[in-house]
Amino acid sequence: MGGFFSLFSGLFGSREMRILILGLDGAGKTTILYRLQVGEVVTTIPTIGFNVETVTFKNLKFQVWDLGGQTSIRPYWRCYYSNTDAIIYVVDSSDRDRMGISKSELVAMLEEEELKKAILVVFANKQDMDQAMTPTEVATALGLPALKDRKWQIFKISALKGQGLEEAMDWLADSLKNRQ
Amino acid sequence: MGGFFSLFSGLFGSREMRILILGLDGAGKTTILYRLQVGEVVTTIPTIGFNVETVTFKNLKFQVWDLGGQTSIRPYWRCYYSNTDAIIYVVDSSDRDRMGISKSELVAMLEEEELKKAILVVFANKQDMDQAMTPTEVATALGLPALKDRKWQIFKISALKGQGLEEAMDWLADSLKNRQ
Amino acid sequence: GISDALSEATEIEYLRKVLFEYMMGRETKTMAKVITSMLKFSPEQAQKVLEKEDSKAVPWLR
Amino acid sequence: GISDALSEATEIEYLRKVLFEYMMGRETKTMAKVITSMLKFSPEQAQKVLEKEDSKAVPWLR
Ligand SMILES: Nc1nc2c(ncn2[C@@H]2O[C@H](COP(=O)(O)OP(=O)(O)OP(=O)(O)O)[C@@H](O)[C@H]2O)c(=O)[nH]1
Ligand SMILES: Nc1nc2c(ncn2[C@@H]2O[C@H](COP(=O)(O)OP(=O)(O)OP(=O)(O)O)[C@@H](O)[C@H]2O)c(=O)[nH]1
Ligand SMILES: [Mg+2]
Ligand SMILES: [Mg+2]
Repeated sequence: MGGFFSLFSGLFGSREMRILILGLDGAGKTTILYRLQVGEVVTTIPTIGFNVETVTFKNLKFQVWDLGGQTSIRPYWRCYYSNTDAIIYVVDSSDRDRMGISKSELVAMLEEEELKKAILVVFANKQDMDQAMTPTEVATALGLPALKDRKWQIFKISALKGQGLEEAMDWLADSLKNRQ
Repeated sequence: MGGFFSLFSGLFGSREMRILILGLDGAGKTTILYRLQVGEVVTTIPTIGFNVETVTFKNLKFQVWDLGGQTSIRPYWRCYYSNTDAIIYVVDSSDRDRMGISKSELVAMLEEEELKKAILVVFANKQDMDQAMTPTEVATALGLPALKDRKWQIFKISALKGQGLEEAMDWLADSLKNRQ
Repeated sequence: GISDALSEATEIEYLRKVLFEYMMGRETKTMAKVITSMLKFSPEQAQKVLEKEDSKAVPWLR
Repeated sequence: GISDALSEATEIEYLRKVLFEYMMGRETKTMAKVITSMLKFSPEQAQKVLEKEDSKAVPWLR
């Protein structure tokens, strides 16, 4: 199966957009990064460090950073915030127990000055699972409706099935274009 | 009191000689480095890392590295060996208990390929102390007489009193010149 | 050694990865921020390191 | 954090010092050897780092 996003190594289009994929460990960030880049589900191991790939979509070139989400390395997410255009925040919608932790991390992140202008896309991931919370439930649990001065949207995603990704990236690309 | 070695910041003379000052913690390495550089006894704290200074003597320019000697950081001495012209090995002549450890470190060091051509000057330091071993005793304890294929000399030193340093540096400068 | 002494094996592995990228010259300013945070550089030292990174980025202004 | 987890406070302080010098661009090859040893880089990674240092030393040959 071919990817609907393609990788170009040459420089082209306007300036490269910097996107961070954040979220708790096991949320599906690495799975999503490679789903976006190569259009396939790859086998992942927990990310101790980061993966960074170039993804081009709708004539926008994205430099996409997928940062490891384990507790002990989460404090270093902030070192990557500078010049970030958008955050893809990934939630395991079936992980009800840790929805509160996911919210705290999100709240702390959005308070950072360097991310003041960053667009927020929340991926309510693992929608293929029976016990998954709906995107609306996830949005409420994360406190998204209360957000001020932030362009955000939530999407119903299954990285495993490939569901919802194109729509989400469409919205992100449009939002980034309109912002300029 | 003025130093008998002077510091020049400009480039001059032939290529800069690389000298390492090694020896167990507390042997007096840092005291010696600054005695050589500024001609005075400075107050030291244990060196966690290194000090590096430029010392000019007899028209030879030395880049002198004083490496911390504590047990846990001794294994990293070897990272500094490349391109070393001479080793100043400093022994606390009053520290009879650790003469064996000092010997093992010296032996291990001299086995290193990168130091094969390095000249060895041993400073039997702290000769001002009552219980100090004589240079001959120190030489024997370190196994110096058995050394093969190595230009070496031992000197009776008190960094505190300034005793023996000029003579030792004289010998070192001459040896380095003759070697070339 | 450091690795033995570290209870947080994840952190040492993370540091190694970030250092490797730094040393290979990749996004060095970001990596420098991680390194100086992880190793708790003093604010003065961290600032010097970051200023150095800025000067690297625009060599003609050095 | 790493510092808390380290029983060998001397080692972490030493690493910090060496890293600072490395990041400030001083005798980077020597510092790189210390860093890769202390953090137990794999032989392949250490070699890559040292080769990178050699290429820095003679930029006109890069
Ligand atoms: N059922 C289901 N599983 C998924 C989905 N997306 C990812 N996973 C699985 O979730 C597990 C963790 O995925 P990763 O992509 O490694 O998670 P991560 O967010 O990168 O985790 P860290 O690197 O530790 O921060 C893997 O077993 C994935 O196959 C999904 O949409 N549905
Ligand atoms: N009596 C006497 N004391 C000395 C002499 N040389 C150095 N000392 C003292 O020995 C102590 C240790 O000296 P340093 O120069 O710090 O030792 P070092 O070898 O650099 O130690 P590390 O940095 O831990 O490796 C200090 O208190 C010095 O003043 C000497 O010739 N005689
Ligand atoms: Mg991952
Ligand atoms: Mg010292």
